[in-house]
Amino acid sequence: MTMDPAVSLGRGLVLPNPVGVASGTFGYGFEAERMGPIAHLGAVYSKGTTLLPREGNRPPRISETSAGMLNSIGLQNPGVEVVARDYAPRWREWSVPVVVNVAGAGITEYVEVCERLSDVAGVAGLELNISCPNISHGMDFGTDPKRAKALVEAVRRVTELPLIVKLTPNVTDITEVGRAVEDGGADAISAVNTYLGMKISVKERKPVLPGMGTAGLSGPAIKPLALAAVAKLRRAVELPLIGIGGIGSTEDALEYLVAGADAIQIGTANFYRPGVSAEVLSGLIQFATDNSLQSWRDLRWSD
Amino acid sequence: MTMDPAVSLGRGLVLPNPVGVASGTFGYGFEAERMGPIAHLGAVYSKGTTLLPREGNRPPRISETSAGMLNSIGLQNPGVEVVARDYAPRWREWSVPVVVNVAGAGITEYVEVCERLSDVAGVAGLELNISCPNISHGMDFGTDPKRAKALVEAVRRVTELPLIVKLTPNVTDITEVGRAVEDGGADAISAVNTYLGMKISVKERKPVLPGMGTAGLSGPAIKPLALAAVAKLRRAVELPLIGIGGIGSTEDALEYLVAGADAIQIGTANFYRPGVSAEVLSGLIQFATDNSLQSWRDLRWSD
Amino acid sequence: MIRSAVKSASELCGQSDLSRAVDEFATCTSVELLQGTLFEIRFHAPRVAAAAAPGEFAQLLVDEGQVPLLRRPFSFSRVDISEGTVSFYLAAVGRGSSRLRLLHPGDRIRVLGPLGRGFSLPSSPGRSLLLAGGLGAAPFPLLMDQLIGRGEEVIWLNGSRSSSELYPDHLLPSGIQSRLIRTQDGSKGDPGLVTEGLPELMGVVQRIYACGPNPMLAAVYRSWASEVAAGHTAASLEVSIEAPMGCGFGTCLGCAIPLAAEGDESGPIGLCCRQGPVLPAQQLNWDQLLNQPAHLG
Amino acid sequence: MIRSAVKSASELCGQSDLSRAVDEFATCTSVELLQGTLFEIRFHAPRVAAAAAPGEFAQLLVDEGQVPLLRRPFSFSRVDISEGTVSFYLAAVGRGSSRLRLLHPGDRIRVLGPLGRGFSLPSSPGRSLLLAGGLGAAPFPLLMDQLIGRGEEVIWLNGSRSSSELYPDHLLPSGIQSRLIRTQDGSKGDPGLVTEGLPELMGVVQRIYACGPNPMLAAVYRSWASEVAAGHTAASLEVSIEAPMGCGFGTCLGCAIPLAAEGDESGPIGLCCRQGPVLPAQQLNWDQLLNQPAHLG
Ligand SMILES: Cc1cc2nc3c(=O)[nH]c(=O)nc-3n(C[C@H](O)[C@H](O)[C@H](O)COP(=O)(O)OP(=O)(O)OC[C@H]3O[C@@H](n4cnc5c(N)ncnc54)[C@H](O)[C@@H]3O)c2cc1C
Ligand SMILES: Cc1cc2nc3c(=O)[nH]c(=O)nc-3n(C[C@H](O)[C@H](O)[C@H](O)COP(=O)(O)OP(=O)(O)OC[C@H]3O[C@@H](n4cnc5c(N)ncnc54)[C@H](O)[C@@H]3O)c2cc1C
Ligand SMILES: Cc1cc2nc3c(=O)[nH]c(=O)nc-3n(C[C@H](O)[C@H](O)[C@H](O)COP(=O)(O)O)c2cc1C
Ligand SMILES: Cc1cc2nc3c(=O)[nH]c(=O)nc-3n(C[C@H](O)[C@H](O)[C@H](O)COP(=O)(O)O)c2cc1C
Ligand code: FES
Ligand code: FES
Repeated sequence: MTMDPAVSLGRGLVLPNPVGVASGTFGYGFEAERMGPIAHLGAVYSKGTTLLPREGNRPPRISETSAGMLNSIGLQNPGVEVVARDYAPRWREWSVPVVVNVAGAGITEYVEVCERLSDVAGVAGLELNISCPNISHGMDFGTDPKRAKALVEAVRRVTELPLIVKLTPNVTDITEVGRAVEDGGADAISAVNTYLGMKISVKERKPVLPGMGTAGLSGPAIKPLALAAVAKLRRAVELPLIGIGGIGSTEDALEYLVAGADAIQIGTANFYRPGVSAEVLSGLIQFATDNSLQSWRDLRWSD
Repeated sequence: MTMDPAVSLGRGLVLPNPVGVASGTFGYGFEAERMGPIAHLGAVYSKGTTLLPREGNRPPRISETSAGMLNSIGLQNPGVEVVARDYAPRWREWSVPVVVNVAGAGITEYVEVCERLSDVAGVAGLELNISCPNISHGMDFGTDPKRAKALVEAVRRVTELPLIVKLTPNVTDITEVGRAVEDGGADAISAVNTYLGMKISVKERKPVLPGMGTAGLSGPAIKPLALAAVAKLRRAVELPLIGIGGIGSTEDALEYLVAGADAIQIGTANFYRPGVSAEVLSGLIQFATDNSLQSWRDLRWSD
Repeated sequence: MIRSAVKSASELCGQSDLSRAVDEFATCTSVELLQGTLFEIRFHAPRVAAAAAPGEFAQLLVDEGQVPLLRRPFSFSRVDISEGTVSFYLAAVGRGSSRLRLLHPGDRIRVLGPLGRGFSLPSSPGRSLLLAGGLGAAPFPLLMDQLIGRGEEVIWLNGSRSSSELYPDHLLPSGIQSRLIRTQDGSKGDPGLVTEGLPELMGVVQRIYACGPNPMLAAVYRSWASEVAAGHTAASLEVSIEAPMGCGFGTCLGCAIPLAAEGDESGPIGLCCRQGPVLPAQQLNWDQLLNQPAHLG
Repeated sequence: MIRSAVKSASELCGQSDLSRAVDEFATCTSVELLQGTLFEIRFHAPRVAAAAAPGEFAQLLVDEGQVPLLRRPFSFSRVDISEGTVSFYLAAVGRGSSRLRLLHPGDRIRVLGPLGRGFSLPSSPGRSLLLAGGLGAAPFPLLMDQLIGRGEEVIWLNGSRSSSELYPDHLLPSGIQSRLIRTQDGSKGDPGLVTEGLPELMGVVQRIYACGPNPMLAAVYRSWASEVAAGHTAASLEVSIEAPMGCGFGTCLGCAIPLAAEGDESGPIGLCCRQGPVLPAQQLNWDQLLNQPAHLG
């Protein structure tokens, strides 16, 4: 391949290639590092991180559906302090850029977490998770363009790190929120987070997962939906887009690149196919070579 | 079973049992009638019917996804005149109630179609499809509570037939539209129609399906999403609910009854398992017997 | 796109008889692996076998309703009524066909059929040209069987890119009058396309049956149409075409095919599963057919 | 639910060594159908076999990533390093296990393992009680093999609802000291629950290993705890527990299990796949474990 596989997400964040691994499906990267090489990755997006440590929801937390899975982890994470102090130094040794996925209960928490991570070596960027369906109010920012914009503006003020905003698909029109975060000063958009779903235990006559029973659906089942969301966003915003949802093969990744994504994240597939990211990357590179691509953008559909 | 399997959807519409077949997946019932018995059905919901005949979209119109299918049929139908004149008389001979699914480009068309069907023997009820994603503006009513309410009110004025409103799930909060159509005078709500999705042909670097490439996703893939929508609606409205989305087994149907549905519709499964509705019905009846249910409502989850 | 054309598709072309279809829980009796990804798979499905006619198809349920979700349509390739078996000739191309290739004798899947409209059989014997490109050979062994049984003279013209994609001789019935082989790479038979030398052949037959990729069928149609116009042949031409199918029996409206109102004029939308898959070539709108993307998945 | 407990799960209980896991494209070598839906399935997976230890598990990829989507966790039941095979003992209960039962020798699937933390093996020989309820027998043949190999005396207590759910004798290794059978319906061995007569047994062993349904394990734990408190036994108790698993290697956080901080006190959340599946019984919060729905699907 003569083409440069790198992808720029703005504000100096250049990924060596478009294939990243999605937040919450790769921990903080240390498990995968033990199991095999990870140096091929374009980026690692960390588990959602909050100000204080969170224990997450009570079990059960996951349930399988047709070509999908529901999760209600509840943002179990060690808190930003541990991430900044213990994890980031280890990431500094990696060639793979690590983007920390940030969650919060309100603007203040997001701002504090982002501020704490701002000058930490080893943190290549921030991904604001304004779309986690598994904590109360986790989606308020993601479903309200005004609040989404205000959040991005507030975070923008405290950090020079590249700022990716991760959108929820559980809205009537995802482009409204996309435009709002673009206006608010985001550097890139990742789309999408999980879809609100439910699984019922007929035996127990109640939802399988605790609380109200709703949880986030991910996996191949959602790919057509997420792809439509990315294609819509592509027409609405100028920002680099990271496509997420049901990617488990080179063909899947290519579909997102055609739909308008600049990069992609593999999520659930990491669970059932730990080697998937390396395969997808080499598949993409093979495709680029076979088709003499000059840039990933050559793939883009322009009707 | 000592329990009466019948289900009342309001305004005198009593279905012999909760198992119906969804609009667009059973034609007008005549193909299935040729292939085998249909007398067991709780209801047939007809293909979406418009004022004038429609040829539908150019092919290709369908594409398979993981545990789902995308369709962009574009409301091919013979128009209300043929339905009222030629089809309804045949339905009169059936023991199965037939609900005509009605679509339109604006309030006037909906009203005219409903008016035309109003005194036609053989038509047991109307299902307003305010949620078809495959014609331009097909979702405007379904995504805007105010317009949805106005539409229902307008139709309500011209017909005494039981009025079911079929909601789209492609909204931030389906309960807002649910409440609006309840206020507007609907007798029941069916939920949900298909989810907006897309499939891309990497070879051709464009969507598989024509136009903007978006189409409606149905099948097992959407079941967790549709189930969550039904569970949410159950807490928001008093009206009878008809659960739809990915039902292909007795267990699936039971999940919807637990989530709060009064009846269900089987859609895509009719394509790959033409015998599915009979199996689901006998499975439900077996379950009711084994569990000594007094009413389907006994199944309902009440947290 | 509002027009009062829906009924006329069946008025124009007739439609399949759904009352013959049976959804049989069939037992795989053999999977014969052929060259490359090609294979023939046989099922014990006596009720389907008893009703199957040449050119008709069955819908195979590869998975009990998950992935792949939809049934897969395959033409009856060979039928043995006394044994109660139906055979399909196919290539492992995608998820469904690849899963079928992995079936073992004894495995059971649902086979729904017969569906669609098949080839018309001659009322009095004459000479037929059966023209197949690649996998398009699938429906012809059964058709030959019935034609030969009726005393018809059969000319078998089988073309493909290379010899590895030709229909295997040992599966053909006996009694074929002449066999012509064409491969694009010349690896077997005459090098070239099936359409070469076609006008001459058309002049000596009463019936032409064709099945293969759309571009091939369109070329055959054009060649035939000009021979007919020139008065060089009075042979009929029936083609078996494909469309993505949701159901196979007319309820999903997914298998739309462009029909011709008169000649090449744009006509109503037809359903491949009910007006087809076999149609008189003049009933199709070939320009529109060729405009459809090759990749259906 | 904010607490600084995440790290302490591994501090408290240790965690699995992920560097030994291999994702091997394994070939099915046999499927032995046993009573009812029970079967033993064997794979040629030499790298996994070489690393597998008793109580550890593998994640089997039944379908290449569609339906069922997630891998299925099964404990190594028997391992033959020289042949390079691993065997799993299971029942066809749901979609994944039922598909596994339909595999044929020669079929290939991915087997990822070894994963999790297994049973601790004695440093000097003594007497062990291996206590299994129903399918809980699965990990024990391998454990016995290694215990007996180290000169340990093995007492095998196998209980189930009825004789049809007992682990088959012919798959057990030789050298077991005593075998006790209990069935609830009395169809084989002594009628009753495995917990009956347990206190006496506990008094005569150094180690107890248990695997089975949660209620059974909880009863064993309570019985053991009171014997320990009364000073009647100094035996250790290790249990193998189950949780729905997304990954099997600590990244999905889906397999949360309630740990005990001290005794029955509520402790941090642990991961079944990393702190377990085998844990010293006192490290679990049994009240919370029992509160989880039995139906995980
Ligand atoms: C009436 C009819 C008869 C056929 N007879 C034969 C036959 O005898 N032998 C044979 O090898 N093939 C035949 N085909 C084509 C065959 O149906 C497809 O090759 C098959 O469906 C591919 O499925 P897959 O899962 O392997 O491929 P995938 O690409 O995974 O299929 C994805 C989707 O596209 C559809 N699809 C893909 N290719 C085609 C196609 N060419 N035509 C229609 N739909 C397609 C599939 O049905 C499925 O819904 C026939 C098609 C039709 C419509
Ligand atoms: C560490 C570990 C070791 C195990 N070892 C064995 C063994 O050796 N033999 C054996 O028969 N079973 C064992 N199980 C249970 C086995 O994993 C389940 O029976 C199996 O996953 C069921 O899958 P299914 O598709 O057949 O059922 P389904 O009900 O269709 O499964 C649906 C989902 O629920 C999960 N699930 C269902 N039952 C269980 C369960 N009991 N535990 C965890 N997840 C479950 C499945 O993994 C899947 O994600 C073990 C479980 C764990 C966690
Ligand atoms: C178990 C699990 C945990 C997740 N945790 C997070 C998270 O902490 N933050 C976040 O932004 N997204 C989280 N996600 C969403 C994924 O990053 C991704 O957006 C989603 O799963 C869709 O991609 P997929 O279909 O490839 O899995 C999680 C997903 C799963 C399955
Ligand atoms: C091919 C096809 C055509 C459809 N046509 C209509 C329609 O005309 N009117 C309508 O309200 N819904 C239509 N639907 C939606 C279904 O009625 C149903 O709401 C949806 O498919 C979800 O159910 P399922 O997952 O069981 O298929 C159609 C669905 C399919 C698959
Ligand atoms: S395949 Fe459904 S209408 Fe033809
Ligand atoms: S199974 Fe994923 S963390 Fe344990």
